[in-house]
Amino acid sequence: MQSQLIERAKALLADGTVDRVLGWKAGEFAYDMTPALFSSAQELDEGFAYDAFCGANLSKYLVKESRKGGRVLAFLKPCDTYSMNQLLKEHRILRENVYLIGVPCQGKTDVETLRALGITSITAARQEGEDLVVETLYGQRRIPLAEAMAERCKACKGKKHMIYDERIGEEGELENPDRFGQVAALEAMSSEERFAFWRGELSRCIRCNACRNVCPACTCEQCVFDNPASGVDNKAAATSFEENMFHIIRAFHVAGRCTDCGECSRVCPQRIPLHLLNRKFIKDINTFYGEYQAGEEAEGRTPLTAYTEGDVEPSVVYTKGGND
Amino acid sequence: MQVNEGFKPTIVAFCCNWCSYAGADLAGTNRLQYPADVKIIRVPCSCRVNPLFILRAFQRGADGVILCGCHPGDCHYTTGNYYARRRMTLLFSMLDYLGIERERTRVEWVSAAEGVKFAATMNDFVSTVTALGENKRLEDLRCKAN
Amino acid sequence: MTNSQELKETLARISGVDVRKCMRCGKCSGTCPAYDEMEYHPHEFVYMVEKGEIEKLMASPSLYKCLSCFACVERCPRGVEPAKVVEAVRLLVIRQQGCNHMTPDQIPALLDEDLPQQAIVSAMRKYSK
Amino acid sequence: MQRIGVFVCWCGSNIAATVDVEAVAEALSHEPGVVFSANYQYMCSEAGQNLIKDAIRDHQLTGVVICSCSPRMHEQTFRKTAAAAGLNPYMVEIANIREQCSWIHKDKAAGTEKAIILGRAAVAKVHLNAPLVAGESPVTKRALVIGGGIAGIQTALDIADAGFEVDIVEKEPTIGGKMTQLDKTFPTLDCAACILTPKMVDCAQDERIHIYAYSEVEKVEGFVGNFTVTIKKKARFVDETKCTGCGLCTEKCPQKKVPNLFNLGLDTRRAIYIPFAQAVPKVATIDADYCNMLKNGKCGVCAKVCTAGAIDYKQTDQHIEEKYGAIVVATGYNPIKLDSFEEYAYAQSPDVVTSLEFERLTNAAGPTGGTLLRPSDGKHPHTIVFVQCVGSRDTSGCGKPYCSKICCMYTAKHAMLTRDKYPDTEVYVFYIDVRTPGKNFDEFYRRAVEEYGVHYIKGMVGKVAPQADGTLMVQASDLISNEQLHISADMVVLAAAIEPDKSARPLATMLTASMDTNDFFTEAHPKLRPVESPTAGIFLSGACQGPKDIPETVAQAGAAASKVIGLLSKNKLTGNPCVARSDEMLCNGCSSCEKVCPYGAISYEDKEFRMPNRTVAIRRVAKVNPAVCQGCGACTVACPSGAMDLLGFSNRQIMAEVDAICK
Repeated sequence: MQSQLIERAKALLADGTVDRVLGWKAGEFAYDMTPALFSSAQELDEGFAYDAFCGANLSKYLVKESRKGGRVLAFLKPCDTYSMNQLLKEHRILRENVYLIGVPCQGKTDVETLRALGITSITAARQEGEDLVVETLYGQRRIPLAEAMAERCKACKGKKHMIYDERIGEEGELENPDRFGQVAALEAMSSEERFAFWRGELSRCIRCNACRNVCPACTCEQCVFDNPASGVDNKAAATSFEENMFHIIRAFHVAGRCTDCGECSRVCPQRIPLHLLNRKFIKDINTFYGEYQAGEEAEGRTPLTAYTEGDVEPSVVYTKGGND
Repeated sequence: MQVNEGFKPTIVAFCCNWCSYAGADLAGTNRLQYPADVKIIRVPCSCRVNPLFILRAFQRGADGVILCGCHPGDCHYTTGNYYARRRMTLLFSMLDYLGIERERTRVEWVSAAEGVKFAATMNDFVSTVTALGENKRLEDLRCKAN
Repeated sequence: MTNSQELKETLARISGVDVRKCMRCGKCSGTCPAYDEMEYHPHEFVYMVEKGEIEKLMASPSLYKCLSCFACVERCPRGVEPAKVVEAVRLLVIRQQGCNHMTPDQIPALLDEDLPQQAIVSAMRKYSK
Repeated sequence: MQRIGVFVCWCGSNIAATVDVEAVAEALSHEPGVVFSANYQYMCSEAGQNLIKDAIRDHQLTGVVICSCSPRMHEQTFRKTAAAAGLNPYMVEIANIREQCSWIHKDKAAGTEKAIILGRAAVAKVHLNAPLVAGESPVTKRALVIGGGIAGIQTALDIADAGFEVDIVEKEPTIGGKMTQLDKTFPTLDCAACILTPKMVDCAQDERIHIYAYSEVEKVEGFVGNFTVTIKKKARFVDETKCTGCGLCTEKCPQKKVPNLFNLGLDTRRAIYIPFAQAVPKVATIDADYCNMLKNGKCGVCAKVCTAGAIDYKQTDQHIEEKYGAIVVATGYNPIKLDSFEEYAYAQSPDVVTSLEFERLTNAAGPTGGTLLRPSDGKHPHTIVFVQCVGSRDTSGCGKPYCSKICCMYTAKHAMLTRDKYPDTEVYVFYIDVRTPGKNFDEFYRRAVEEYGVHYIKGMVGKVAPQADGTLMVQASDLISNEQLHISADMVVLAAAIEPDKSARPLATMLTASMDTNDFFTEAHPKLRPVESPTAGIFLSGACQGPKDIPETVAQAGAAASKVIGLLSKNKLTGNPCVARSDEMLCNGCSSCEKVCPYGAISYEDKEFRMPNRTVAIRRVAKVNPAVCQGCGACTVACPSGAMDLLGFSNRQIMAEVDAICK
């Protein structure tokens, strides 16, 4: 697969369709695959990689890249195409300056998932059929892919690309995973238990801003938390309130726009399940206003910029006992 | 429900200029009593109320926040309260999900003619929040120290 | 609570009718095919229920003159449904005669093979309220 | 730092009885920035206002806080006071310590404490106030009236009379509307045509009035004072400038079997037609659905007989764009369809007619030449039953929940006129209530009963059954004698409910004017602004706002006209300065704000920004049109980056109030 991608990228560079390529390359270690730009065949040969660790969603990088002049090629996994569409809807990416290739994905793994399975000192990983073969300093390990997949890939929305200029591999199909099981479990708890749960999680937040910086919905020219004029600027959370507020506001700002790509939880160094905040909004939106999947379309209104006259009243939160 | 005798909650009420603020004025004109714990902030429309304002109020020590606007369909700006309704529904549900007592937040539609409803709503909200006691789950101790 | 009030509430529960919606246009009585047979006419049923004179209605043979054709229900401009009021008064009479509620677990004992399904369902609908 | 003055009003004892005004003034004098603090018996009095003005001058105040009654009461007063002393009026904030404090609390300590907090919040807000200047926009001195019935005609005449240009857009080939179809008008019984047609002629002859007949509004852009409207002039296949209205073509056209809609289909007309003799403009129109020439190219008779050469089979729809300062909606009403009232046998028997059809049957210009004849056999009817409230006050879903208002009076008129002309006819009126408020209205109804012997029966008709002998068996209840009646009638006349014209709903969307659930236009205030729509620059005339009879319609038409004249006589409009503003440095160009703006006030432009290292970036940023923005603030919350803010109610101002209250 990797060589196929490199060949196609080279061809598009050669015929002048694009002048640079956005893809992945290995970082310090084999498992920290990092987004990277390539502008020649040589660079592609030397560095471009596409393997089971290439989980990073490249769409957000196109916000800046598409404004730099020239045309950039980007490889998008099925779940990344939702973010792409959402960013197009918000006029954040100049469509004419990007060339999109949809690439297949069987689910990605990450080092934390493997570590939890007792696999360390990883040097490489590749997919072989239904298995993931991991090379380590202590030899080879073979695990079923379904087990090795990152948490978010276990709730994959499907292998269908929402947008692309060309696609490598077969057209995938939509899937309908149970994405809301964990949210429902939380909702079933008592208010006190939920409070204890979230305090336990959010109190670990170190405000590294990784979740915000990686989030494809967080592309503001200046974040309200960095803007002294906003009245809520807050570079580091000093109190439990500020820990809560940052995540509530961030989730609210991306509500209706979040495609549930799961990048926030993937990059969180403290392993806070941030996607459970976003999924709560998605679940509520689906329940209250009808099924909605951000990024399915590149046009139209998001649930928070739309309404119907018969919408539920906010009191639904008390009466339906929404969360318990 | 236990009633916290002597506890005086701090309650912020955001009222839209055209209906609810006028409803509050009418409650006053009719001399309808409700506790002095309620302090009203006038906004042009319920859709002006940013979730940030509500969180800010809790941060600074509010024990309850209520948003009042025109009845759906009667918005002075035609559609403002429809957006407010969605925003607040989702925000309140999220606060509840985080374990913040859901009774501390409320939305009520009060028309300019509903002075009685305004006073009744405030009386009810104050007693609900009083029973809950001080807001501790969403507080900023530094602000309370001041 | 007085007997009349109690009857009124029971009747409201059984019939599901809000008699206060009536604006006294008389279309029910204008439409009723059994009008001339009745001592109390459809509009009077509704009005007397509102006034609480339900016992008078229960004693009247008019109850059994209503054909349950539902023409009044169909044509009432306010959706008052007078025929349901009549039916509910009949049920009140039946209740007073001791033939009270029927619960689903009583049904198997009452079944026999020739009984039409529809009759069982109607009886259940009638006696379960 | 602002220099703030605080003025605490006693409002006689209204405030001072439960709020210690001196303590409030004293407490607030210690707030940061407060350089002057006073209390006075009546701040709104001339002396009170002078106190404020003097303090502004003497202490060089940059901000003013008035602790008094509701800002809804005196905000304007105090803003003017400040302006008179040279301070920007938007540097004034009111702390409402009467309606929302002294009047609702009995405990003086609690009231005083709350008043101090409210004052503190106002002081905190004023610190962040900035002088605001209202934007101005020019006014196009021309009005558009949509609908050419009596409402539209009267409005147009009144506006033109004041010297302004008016255009009337009417979807039918002639102006005149429903009133042209009526015979006599209550309660004076003068003939409708006699009082209406002179007004139609006035419209045609007034050089300031331009009539777009057989036309529709297709698109509306812009805002109060500056609307741009696209009008579709439908092809009538006759050159309006050449047609003399001689009517020869309408006699020679071989296609005779076209239902005559002016007579509600009670007779027929030709494919080329002039709706009625007094039509304005008096120009023929070809009905493309029936014209043989237009359908299959075989005929051309009208072109041959037309000496003016006005026939133009190739005519197409024209689109005209015009600018207006104000728009009046006068789209009127229609009787509802009676399909869901089978019990009245309207569809089965031609002798069951609606009241409007009855008007045509008694009108001298109608299908029977004014002699009342049964549609089925052309015989004179001897028993007529009128049924009121057919579909009115109906919450069952078949009709309309409201009272149609005009039916009681026109039914009394029909009954009276029938008895007057044909004393041998028995006339029954079945009613639920007879509602006749209005000058000489009840007297009129009583005359029908007392002088003309009309049988008014309290009760409703339950069933109308056509009989084999051609009569109609009417079964009804008589609630007073408590019996069921069976009347053998020759005709039944149904007073059908009226509803807004179907064109109103799409028009409301174009105008961003709001409607109620019945599709009547909503007025800006039900009592105090009854002829204005909440959308600035849109006015309401006639039955599009609610059921109305002719006198009321004409009164409202005049009122709408006077509002339009008031608007058009201004050279410039001063807007509300509390509008949204986008910080282009923060704007993402994401369009969230645009989607929630009810006024279309937000547009986008691609703007160049200087970036580090002497580079330039082009970004899409939002721009607010201050003349269109009404200041609701929906955009400010939709904006994820906080780029959008509302002047006068900024994020920081509201948060400052929150902080002051929660302190």
